[in-house]
Amino acid sequence: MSTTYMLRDWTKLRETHPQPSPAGGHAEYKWAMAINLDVCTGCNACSVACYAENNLPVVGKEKYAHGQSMHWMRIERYWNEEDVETPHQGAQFLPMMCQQCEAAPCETVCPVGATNHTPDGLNSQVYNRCVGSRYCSANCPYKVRYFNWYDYPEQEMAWPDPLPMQLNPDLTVRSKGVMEKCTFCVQRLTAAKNTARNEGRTVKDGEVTTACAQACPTQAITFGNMVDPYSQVSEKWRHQQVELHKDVQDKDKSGDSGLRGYRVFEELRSYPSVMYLERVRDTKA
Amino acid sequence: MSTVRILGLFNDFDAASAAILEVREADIPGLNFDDVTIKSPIEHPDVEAVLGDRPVPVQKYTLIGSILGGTLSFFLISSAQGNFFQQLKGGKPIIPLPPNFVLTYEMLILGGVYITVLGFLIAAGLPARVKSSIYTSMISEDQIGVLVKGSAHSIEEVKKIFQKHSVLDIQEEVVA
Amino acid sequence: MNLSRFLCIADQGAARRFAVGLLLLAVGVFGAGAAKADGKVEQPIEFPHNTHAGKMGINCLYCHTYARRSAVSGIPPLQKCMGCHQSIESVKDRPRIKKLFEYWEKKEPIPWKKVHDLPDFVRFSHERHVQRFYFKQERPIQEVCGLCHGDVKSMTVAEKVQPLSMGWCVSCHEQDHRIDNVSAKTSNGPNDCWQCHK
Amino acid sequence: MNHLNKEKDIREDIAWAQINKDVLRSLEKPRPVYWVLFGLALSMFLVGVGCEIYQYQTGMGVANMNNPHMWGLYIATFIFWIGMSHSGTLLSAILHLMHADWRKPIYRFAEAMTTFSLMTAGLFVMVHLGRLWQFYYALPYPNERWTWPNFQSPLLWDAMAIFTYLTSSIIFLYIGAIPDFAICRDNAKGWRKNFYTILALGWMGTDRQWRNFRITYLTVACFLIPLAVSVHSIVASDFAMSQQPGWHVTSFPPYFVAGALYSGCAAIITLFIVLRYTFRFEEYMTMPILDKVARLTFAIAMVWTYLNLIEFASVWYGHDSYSKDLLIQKATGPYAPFWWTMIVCGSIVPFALAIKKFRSSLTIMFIVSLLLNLGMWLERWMIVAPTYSHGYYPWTWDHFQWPSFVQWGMVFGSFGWFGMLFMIFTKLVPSVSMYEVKEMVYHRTLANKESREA
Amino acid sequence: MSNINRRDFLKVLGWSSVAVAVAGCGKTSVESGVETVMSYSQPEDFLVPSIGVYYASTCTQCEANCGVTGRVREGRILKLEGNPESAINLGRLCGLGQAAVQHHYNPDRLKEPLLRQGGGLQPTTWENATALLAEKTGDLKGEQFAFLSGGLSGHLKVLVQNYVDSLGSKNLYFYEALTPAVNQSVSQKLYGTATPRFHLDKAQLIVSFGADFLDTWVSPVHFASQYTQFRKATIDKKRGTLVQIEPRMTLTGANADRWIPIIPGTEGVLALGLVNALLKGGIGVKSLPASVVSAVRAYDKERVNKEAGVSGEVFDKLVALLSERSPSLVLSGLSAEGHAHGAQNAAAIMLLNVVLGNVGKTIDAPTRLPFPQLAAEEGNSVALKRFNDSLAGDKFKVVFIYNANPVYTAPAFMKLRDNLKKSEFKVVFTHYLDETAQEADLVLPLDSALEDWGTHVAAYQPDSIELTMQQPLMEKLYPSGTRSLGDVMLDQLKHRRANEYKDFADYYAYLKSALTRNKGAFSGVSADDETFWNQALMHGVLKVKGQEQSISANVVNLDIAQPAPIGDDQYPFHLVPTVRSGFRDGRHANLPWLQETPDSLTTMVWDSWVEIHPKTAERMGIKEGDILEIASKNGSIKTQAYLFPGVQPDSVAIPLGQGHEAMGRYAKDVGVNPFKLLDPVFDKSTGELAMHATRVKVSRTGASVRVVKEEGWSPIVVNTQQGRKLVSTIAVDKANFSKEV
Repeated sequence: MSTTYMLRDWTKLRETHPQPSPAGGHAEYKWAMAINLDVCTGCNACSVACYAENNLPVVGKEKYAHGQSMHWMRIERYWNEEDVETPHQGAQFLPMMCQQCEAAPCETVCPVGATNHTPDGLNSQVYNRCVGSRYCSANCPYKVRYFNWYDYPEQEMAWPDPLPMQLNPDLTVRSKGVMEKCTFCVQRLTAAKNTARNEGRTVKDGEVTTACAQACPTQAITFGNMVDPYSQVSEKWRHQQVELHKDVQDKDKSGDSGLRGYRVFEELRSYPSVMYLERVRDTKA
Repeated sequence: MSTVRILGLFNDFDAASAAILEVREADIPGLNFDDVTIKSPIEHPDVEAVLGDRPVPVQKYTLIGSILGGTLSFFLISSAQGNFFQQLKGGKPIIPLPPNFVLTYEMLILGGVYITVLGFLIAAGLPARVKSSIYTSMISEDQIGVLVKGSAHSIEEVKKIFQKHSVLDIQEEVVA
Repeated sequence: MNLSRFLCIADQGAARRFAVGLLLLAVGVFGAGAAKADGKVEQPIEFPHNTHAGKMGINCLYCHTYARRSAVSGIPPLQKCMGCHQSIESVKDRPRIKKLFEYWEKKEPIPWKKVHDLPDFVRFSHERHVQRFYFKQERPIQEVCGLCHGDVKSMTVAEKVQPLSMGWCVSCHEQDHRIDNVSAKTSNGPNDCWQCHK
Repeated sequence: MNHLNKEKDIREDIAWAQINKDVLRSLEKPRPVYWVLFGLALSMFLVGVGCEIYQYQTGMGVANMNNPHMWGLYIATFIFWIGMSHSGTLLSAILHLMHADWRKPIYRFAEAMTTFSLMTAGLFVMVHLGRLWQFYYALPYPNERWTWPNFQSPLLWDAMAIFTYLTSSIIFLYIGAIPDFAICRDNAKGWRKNFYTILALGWMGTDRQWRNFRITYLTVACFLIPLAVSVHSIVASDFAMSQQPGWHVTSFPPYFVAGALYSGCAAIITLFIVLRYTFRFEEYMTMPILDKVARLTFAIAMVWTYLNLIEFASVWYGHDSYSKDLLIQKATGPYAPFWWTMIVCGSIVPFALAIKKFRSSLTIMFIVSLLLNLGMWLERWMIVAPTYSHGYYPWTWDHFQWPSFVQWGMVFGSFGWFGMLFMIFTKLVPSVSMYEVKEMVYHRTLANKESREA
Repeated sequence: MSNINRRDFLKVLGWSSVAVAVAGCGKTSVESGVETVMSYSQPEDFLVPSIGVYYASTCTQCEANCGVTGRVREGRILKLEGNPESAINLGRLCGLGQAAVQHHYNPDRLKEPLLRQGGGLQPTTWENATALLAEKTGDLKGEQFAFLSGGLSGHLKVLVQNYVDSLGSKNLYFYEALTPAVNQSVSQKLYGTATPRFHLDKAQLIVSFGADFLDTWVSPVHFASQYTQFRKATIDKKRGTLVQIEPRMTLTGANADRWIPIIPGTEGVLALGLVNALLKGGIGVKSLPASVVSAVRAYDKERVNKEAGVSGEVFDKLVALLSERSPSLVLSGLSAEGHAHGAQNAAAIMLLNVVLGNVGKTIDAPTRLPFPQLAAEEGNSVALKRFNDSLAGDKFKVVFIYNANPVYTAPAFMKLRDNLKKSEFKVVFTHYLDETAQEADLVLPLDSALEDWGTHVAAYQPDSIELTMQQPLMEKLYPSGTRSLGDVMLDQLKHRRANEYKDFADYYAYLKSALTRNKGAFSGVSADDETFWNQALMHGVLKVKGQEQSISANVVNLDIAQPAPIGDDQYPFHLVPTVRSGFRDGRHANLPWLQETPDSLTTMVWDSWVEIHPKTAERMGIKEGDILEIASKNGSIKTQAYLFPGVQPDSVAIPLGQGHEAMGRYAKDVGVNPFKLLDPVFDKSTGELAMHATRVKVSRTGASVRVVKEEGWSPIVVNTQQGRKLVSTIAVDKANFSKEV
């Protein structure tokens, strides 16, 4: 019925995104995150939790050496430029996963439309639609998309019996030649949404969370729905004065506000859904 | 009274066109000048002049083709994008104009080319069967042929004219 | 019908406007491909739906009890069958029932074959559909189940009557359905890829 | 037009019958050396096929791509072959409209080159896919899934543009060859007779046919020129439309087009020399023509160099620190040797074409043309690879990734495939357009006559 | 759910009837009648296919004993989450805990008992095995029997203890390689309790001498949650500041506001230096007796600078911090206590708490557990030494080993492998054919932690004492192949003390009655036994009514004297064996997820490496990936170099846990085992093996490899952000926390 859709909803179909509203113009859900880098210790619990939840294959040393690892959630460790000699201020850890951009560079370039912006404000990756052109990853500024270079269920490393019994039936094991990435544990979100719909309501704050957020020992990761103004994540974003639909935040224009909220590569205008809170260091120490 | 077709072979365009010119001026009864045709190994706009102007409809097809290709593709693509799924992509509109114009442009050319060629085949009457009696491989080599159709006695006249212009060879064929 | 479906066009009129050249051809080919649904399936026990759902008029949800609270409708456990059949003397000697009892003795589940199989990457929730069309819209259960499973009460072993192809799902999702049997509000099924693809 | 050199593009006194004879000779039973070369090409192609089978079975990993190196030689070589195709159009279409009649003896094989290199490029799109068996998802046809490809993706524009370009240039090639097929028909025997009879569509050279033929040929030519430009602009937008440093460059489309014509002309020189040698076409593929092509190539080379410099300058003086960072990497990092080779081959070597003495030496021209193509291939690789190894995100930088034998094997194979097609072509289609050479001779005789009379 | 019998529940969940879908999205077309539908014969009505149910249990991956809940679906345990009801981890779970499912489903688990016959280990039945146990221990003299166990608590400990007693043996050894035993003995002396409670959340300043409390120390997940509070700035509390002092940067060090590298073994010197400086500043003078005050006089800034290599400026900053920020907390960790003078080090460090008056503020006493027999035995390395010495003396005929892999973890100089051969019947209770099991005469495969019953009392109790329940999260994978140690012990005890144990059908019954009998001891439980039991299983946590104690410091006769530093020209480098949170002492090295998870600081995977400071490397001409030979007096290993700024320039660090010769496909032949290098140095007061007192020399072998790491592959050796704004840092005084929630 496309033609009718086209003619009827022409104006709607011509709208750009995100729209200037806290939830970027999403009606029911806008899943987002806030990650406090001051308490993120870089312990990798989130990463392992992600392996457990999302059926990520273990690729083994040889493939890892070729940069073909499959961790959707990776912990990056950087050193201070100034004291690389002896890192007096410790290391800098950054949990990096798909930023679920509101205007994702990966989406426009996919030839088959396997990756889209969902009504819930996620960057969906439809595994079966993917033909493996890898254009999305080529265009991803964060390089958080992971390609199935091999047929991992066939690889000796990944799932020898009885390890397959651990696999989560709520999502597929991706086959060879498919692009995959962090989904904000969409299988959990869908389940929660279904329950909520049965009860004729929307998902409550804290009712559902991602595997990484749930595992994080220091609770550095906050996950929630930005449409709900009272959800933890909305409050964090609001208090940090980070606005979803802006590529330059007002607080940054007006000099040092001392607020810690920022988004990685904001200037690329991809409008990520993950806000990081700056790591703090005591200069007196 | 039977109609006859003859093909006169000439060595060069000068001879050929001279012959045609004379046939034209002679204005022989029972002979329609439009039935005079030149067969030659190469393109010859200058020579064709002597035949007077004859229609070339190809470019009409071209016009139709490109218009069809352009509009249809734009319409199809936009409505395909606006389907039930209508997924947002990269913050761009679901029906983004620049890409659609790019594709429209390509399809315009596609339509144009295809239909033009179709037009060519129709206009040039191809594919056709090669009648050996009034065709010779010499034409595809270096000789120019003049094909005339007319009543038997008018053809006689034409023959005379051809001889006058040192025709190399004349092939004849009776059509009903 | 097929034509307009596969050209994704509103009405036959528009379809005709569109039905040009290659498209028509393609429609023919793929339309045919989609419409086809495969036939009977060999089951360990030839379960007579016509008797249970048809003659007895048992509510589908009585046996497929999970359908209203889980993604999968679930095959009734042996227990369920025995619940009744232990006390139905009249049919005890039928070969099918004998088989049933054998399984029961061995306490091993019957290896039923899947009839309505979906690819592994599809997340279909019986729960949501039953909740919406049965509990909210209060339509008769056999009609609701029938939307996808066909007129089961006229079958013995269940057969696949619908293509269960993506296009077929969407053909229903994109229609407006009343949210319940009281209000006039309508909404169509989700069009979010991730709702069904996992 | 020959004020530069006294030598003539072609002898006017050459008999038309002779032209037929000379050209048709090239279609006759091939010499043993032909079969040797053909066997070579075939085996090269088979190497590629072997690699593809291995990759298809095992997964893209065997090509030793990784995160971030998502694309490798496949895309680079794809662009290379697309580029190749453009010169054919240049010669046959653009020069046709400009009435540069010296193109006539050589445009036919250039056209063929266009077609075949497009076919080769197509292969690379395919082998590049992670799930080749699902490639039809990318085709816009009504299907039982009710889904359409993403028309926003430059890759899809590519697909459509290339499809248009390929089919159009095949048609163009064919239309242009109909009169010659007629000639073949009139001279051939045995199966070839029937073969050409079908191809010739019963062409009899009547004025009606010629009239429509002329217009059609002209119209299609007009279509082809903007098409060719758009095709490579679109290939360029695969990169320019993306957001990556080193790719997101406004000047890419013209840059790519120039590069395309450049590599194409170089390839023409190569094939010109090969054909002239193998089929003894000295009469038709004359040195003056080669000279013209060479000068044309030089001009384009300079355009390409200019655009290159523009890009560097705009990056260097621009605000995009990431791109600048990348540019420095290209010149100093692990890719530096290739990058500099590209600069040398692309911008320094062509100066050989400016020197008359070199232009008149087949050997030198041959070597130069090969060097130019090497440079152009490297150019494509240097566009694709460094951006991955040194993109936005330092965490994933990988300066040491190297394509595996699978990738090299397929690049190697593609040349075999191209060679194979071209050799088949030379035996089935007259690689010099006979009727147009006749026209050339005819018109020049007229011209001379007039000039004598005047 | 409280009213169902867990064991029947497990019976009906035949996972064997569940088809596991490993099929990916390659499968696009489906046809009817191919796959079989999963169906049950007699399911419980709460059991709904495709809906996961959560069951509480206890994590046994490390001694912290966090509470977990396991997601069970279609009879399979899929994932572990933290149990919110446990005060230890408050619903959180570390990577090591997450990976427990891979112990359960590990492809290399033993599926049947093995008996040594004609040199090799041959499969045998449990019947033979148990019979053999009874036979071998039948008329055995007590002193001829020894039981070497890993850390143990709860009712299993009781059973083991009773079993050993029933043999009239005193030789029950609790061995763990990496416990803070020295610290505990010192704090026993100083505070009167071995495991005081720390309140990181209350502290304004934490100065930690190598205590890696965020990753590997005592109860990491709990400390992590406290750390969050500690870091948080609120109206009544500033953001806490963390200073970490250690020879090799631990994860805690990586998160410190100030990380101070120190020469191994000189922590005490620095500590006393600080004490001295503080006293000079008039802080805590009256808290110390004159003897101590005079004793610390000798430790001034210069000496600290000279011996500990801590610059005066850093020292002053530290003094300033300590005097300003209160309450503070000073912790002593493994790198401080792992020396011949480890006790003195620890004492000197803890003395700081006394001086700063932290005792009672950020440090207080734990609740006393009413059932000492259930209390945790954390184990120590003295046990191993004693065990090994007796073996060497050929004292033991029969040896049981459980939950320990001494052949792997014992230093080379102990020659434990050879000594073990001397005992004639060695029984190893294990899950895998590890190094020790390979030496055994009888290998008895145990249920995985997710198949077994049990109770645990964590050694470190953050809150009122918890007894945590361990229950099966799914049916046994190998019902006939594996057993619970509890059942085995019970079975043996039935032979020896029939009258005591005859009433218990099995371990489950024993546990149930043991708990229900004393249910009065737990707070907030209902009267009825069944309900109590089901509640206990449902919540997974039982709060024990224990009595609170007060804490006080007693510094008299606290030995804080620091020895003079001894150089060693032949072995110039200090060896720092670092603990990886994933592998600990190597018992988890066969978990693929943990192997694949990059080491947090080096980002290395699937291997061992030696960390060497870039400056030192430059001096010695070492590049990343060069294969180095690390040689101590007791052996040498070869491994790849990783240039690591976070290591003290005179030290090299090698992570523990790799270098297994056995233990399955994921662990075998991966990396090297630094345990083997250790010098025979023991802490003087406790006799603990001094882990950080080994001296080594480093030499290049000429070979070189490309290291396999996660961090970017660029010529830039030290990985920085390259000017991009990825991790942004703000100074605390610039930051505006007022708006934060």
